[in-house]
Amino acid sequence: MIDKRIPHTDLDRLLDRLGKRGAVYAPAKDEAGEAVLAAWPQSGPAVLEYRNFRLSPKALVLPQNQTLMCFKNGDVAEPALSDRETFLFGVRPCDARAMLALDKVFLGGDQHDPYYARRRAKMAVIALACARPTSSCFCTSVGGGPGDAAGADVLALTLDADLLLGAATAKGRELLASVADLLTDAPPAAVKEAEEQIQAAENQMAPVNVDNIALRLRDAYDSPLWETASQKCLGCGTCSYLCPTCHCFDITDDVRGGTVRRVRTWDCCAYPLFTLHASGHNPRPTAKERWRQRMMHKFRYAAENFDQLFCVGCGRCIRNCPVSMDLRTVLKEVGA
Amino acid sequence: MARNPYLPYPARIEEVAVENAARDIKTFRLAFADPESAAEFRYMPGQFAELSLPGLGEAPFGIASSPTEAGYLLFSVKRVGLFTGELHSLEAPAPIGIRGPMGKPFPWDRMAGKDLVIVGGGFAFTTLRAAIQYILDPANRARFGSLLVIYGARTPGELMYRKDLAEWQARDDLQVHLTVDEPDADWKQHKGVVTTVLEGLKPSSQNALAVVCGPPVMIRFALLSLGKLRFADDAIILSLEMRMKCGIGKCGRCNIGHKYVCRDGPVFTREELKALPVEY
Amino acid sequence: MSQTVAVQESASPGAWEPKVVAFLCNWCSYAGADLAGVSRIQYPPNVRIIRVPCSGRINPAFLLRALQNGADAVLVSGCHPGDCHYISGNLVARRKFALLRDLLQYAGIEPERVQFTWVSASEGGRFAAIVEKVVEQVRKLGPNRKLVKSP
Amino acid sequence: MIASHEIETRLREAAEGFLREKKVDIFLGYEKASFPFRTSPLFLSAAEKARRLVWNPFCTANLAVYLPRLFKAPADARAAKVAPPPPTVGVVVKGCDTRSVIALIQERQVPRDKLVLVGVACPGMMDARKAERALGSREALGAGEDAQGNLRAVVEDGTEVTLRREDVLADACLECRSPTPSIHDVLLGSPVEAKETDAARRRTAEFESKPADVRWARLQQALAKCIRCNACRQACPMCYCKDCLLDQTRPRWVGAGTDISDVTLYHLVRAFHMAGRCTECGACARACPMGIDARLLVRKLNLEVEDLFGYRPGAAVDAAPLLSAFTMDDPQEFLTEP
Repeated sequence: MIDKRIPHTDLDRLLDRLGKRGAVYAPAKDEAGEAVLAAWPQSGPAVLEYRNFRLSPKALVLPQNQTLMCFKNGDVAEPALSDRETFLFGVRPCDARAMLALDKVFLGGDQHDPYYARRRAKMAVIALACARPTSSCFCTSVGGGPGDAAGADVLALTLDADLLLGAATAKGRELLASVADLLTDAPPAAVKEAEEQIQAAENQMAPVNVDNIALRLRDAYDSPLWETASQKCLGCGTCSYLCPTCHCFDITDDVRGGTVRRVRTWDCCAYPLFTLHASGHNPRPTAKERWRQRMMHKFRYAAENFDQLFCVGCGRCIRNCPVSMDLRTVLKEVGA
Repeated sequence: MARNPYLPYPARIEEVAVENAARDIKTFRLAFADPESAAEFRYMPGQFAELSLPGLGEAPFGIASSPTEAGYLLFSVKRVGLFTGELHSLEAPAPIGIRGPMGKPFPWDRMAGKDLVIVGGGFAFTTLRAAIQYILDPANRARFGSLLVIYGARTPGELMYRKDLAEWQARDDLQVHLTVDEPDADWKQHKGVVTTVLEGLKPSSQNALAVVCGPPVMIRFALLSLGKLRFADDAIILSLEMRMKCGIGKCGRCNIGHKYVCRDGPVFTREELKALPVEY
Repeated sequence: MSQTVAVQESASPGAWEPKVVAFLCNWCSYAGADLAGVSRIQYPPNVRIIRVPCSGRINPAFLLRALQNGADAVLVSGCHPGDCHYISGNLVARRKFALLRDLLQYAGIEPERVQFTWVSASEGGRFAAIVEKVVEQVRKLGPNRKLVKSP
Repeated sequence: MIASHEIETRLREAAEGFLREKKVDIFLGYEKASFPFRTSPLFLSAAEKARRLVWNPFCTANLAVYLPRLFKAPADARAAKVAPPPPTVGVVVKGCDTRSVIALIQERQVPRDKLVLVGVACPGMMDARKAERALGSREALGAGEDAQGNLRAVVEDGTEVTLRREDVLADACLECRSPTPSIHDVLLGSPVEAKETDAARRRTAEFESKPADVRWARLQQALAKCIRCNACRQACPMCYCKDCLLDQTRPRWVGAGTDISDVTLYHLVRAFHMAGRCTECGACARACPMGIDARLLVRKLNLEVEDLFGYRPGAAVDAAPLLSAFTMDDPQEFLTEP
């Protein structure tokens, strides 16, 4: 519920205040002029005009390299898990929503993932609503929206020279209370205008039909579609590594001098080695099976296991595929 | 606080035995380094564990011992890659890590009171050995009906657990049929594939369950034979292999459809598998 | 096996000594190093020798891995042109080495850290002189900090 | 200069003819993508679908990358028995793509007699990323080119923006010295003059003029962005190895993660494996989702290859690949002497 207001000019003070409590990440421009989520404070004020970051913020909960344990002289040492709070400001609603998907994997089931759990528990997300979705955005089709607060603790949106804020969780209420002196009540007219702005953004987005997608995919398991759809796939990991919900990982041992680190690194279902048995057998031997797996995992298996699609419609995979593959085409064609 | 599921229990190798004539399968008897770890590691036959060697990583293996064999764990490992190659070079009392137990065991509740047919081939006999030892334990034997074991290998030298097999064949509370594709001069038992023996013995499917582990070809033909013998799909129990890393359903590579072999398997009934894509 | 293999881990603790990993071909350069040893020719004990079948066997990844694992320099030596036990292994390798050296230099790795030479089985003295030169150059450069994987 | 749409028409006719007359089993070209500055590779096997083919200044992909897998040898004798005969493949090639095809023929990865090369004299392709960056926060909804070859884009609010050709041409095209396919079965468009440009040399010299430590620092800064997605490798037609050294685990030459040392090793090894083989198409750099100039190191190697050995990758079908040949008087001034 959006009910608070802070002028843009005071945003830095808010971020500085959070910086006293822990690590803060906020939007900045990199040397190429592209928006990135970077550690605060930065050389200038936080950037508020951007579409989305090229990299999703998942690395902050699931780092691309994470030491699980160290072996030295016969002893095992677990790395100390940080107690430091982390505040993410400016994450887009799609990426905030993706955290909920990751939660299902790493916090659900019989076994919690302690490394993920700690980072997640210490994290507060201030999502920034989108006023200008891109042509590859389709969050509204997969359950989200440009003003969706799912996965966020606070939802913010920019309106003229102000930032409007509202808490979405207890953690978010606590966060806003801690900076209450910087905030004023948002006038109802501004809130209304904000809601209209979100509505306008929603209307801009071209819908993608994911009705019954799990069922449609189940029936299309043996469809020739997979062969043709995957033909041009190069087998790189761009789509997975940029995806905010892709979470598959590898565990390898890294030997440096007398120390062995057992390291978790991102992995990707497009790689042939992902499922290769030591015997040489590979249950997913070609791009066809691997690409099908990617689609099935996101739109069918995740729905079956977690009752949630593992796609938030951020469009990164579409925008960054070196051969311009577009999963929306497959979603449209499957079972059509 | 819950134990970190990525952290192996410390253990050491107590004994290494060569299992086959080709000398590429060894059985490792492992003991936990401390009683607390041993007490925490509670498992049932059919489950597996990740063995861990610092610097080489981890690899999953079915547990070849039964919990009734107290004080140690057995793992039979074929030398195929980097990890297993290094493991094969180790001797007692080398330290090793054990992470687990993982996955679902054989459906022991359902197996109670049933006649059991166990069909195994080659190297994939490890968890079947665990199951047989478990059933034969004096405290358990009365809970199960008849026990028929059919175990085949390419040559007599490739049959694993020779001592156990001899002991079982000397008992009268189970039937053990051994068969090889290529007998040597001393071989006096069956010749041919396990399915021939199975179809020859014609075990009844009434109130019976079949447990099948082996190479893919054997499984395919064993399923055909069991079908002929009218074993229903939910009366046939299989165990799958898959490349694994985390072992706890997170890392995302061992799935068949929406099931993770590490967490929802490795034991599946044929009925369960029929509902899944054939991607294994 | 030549005496050079027995390298002392630096004299006084904390004092840095160059570590040079030398990849020597089995037929010429390794024998040359051996001859240096049996002839009791003095040369710096900073070199660790890895014997390879032929300089043509050298994969650039060997050298990069050595640097990554903390070698201060790598030295590759094969038979003189025309002397290769496999006729032309060293000649094929020569092109690779020329390019690899240029690549690493371009990337900003000092050229003294990646060196190539030919040493025949009879050139014990030449081997010792080359090791002396390489170690001297690396000593001047100081420890390798590029590409080394931090612990 | 012949306009793109004329070439497009002739390309469709050619592809349709080849497919209808069964002169090719598969035709590789480009189709429309979801974004105006891009195209997507198209695998055609039906003549009636030839109208999906497009030709415009965004046909950047090097389609030679798909050839080795189409002609991949069966894994073993058993597979060979049941393997279908190799297909005949028609493929659209620009100057750089042709060099890749030649290099693949040199390395016996693809058979010339199974290829129908539809060459297009290439005026240079636009780099989608450069164009997107030039538009800043505005997104293009449509694109085309004007008579001078400048890029015209329609952005969200309906206004038209002109981007100067020189500003959006792909880096590899700015450095290209042989834009017209040197071998082909059909040539579309009038041959484009081979420009003896020294753009690559100037870029390399600029980097080289810096002290070693600065070069290293700049390399590390560029590679710090790398996410190890392998896109640079996968997009490269010359990276066809069945087991890439960078993936090997016995032993593992390069660590799996994004430790800067491992990332550097990855890029050094990848660059070195391109020595004498890189045909300068720029696919690696364009594929990089992080905007790393993946050609930084390879560009230098190619100049060395030319200066030391007088060799240009992908120039001649019958030339021996550079690193599988030698001469007695190859340069060896770099050797250490006592």
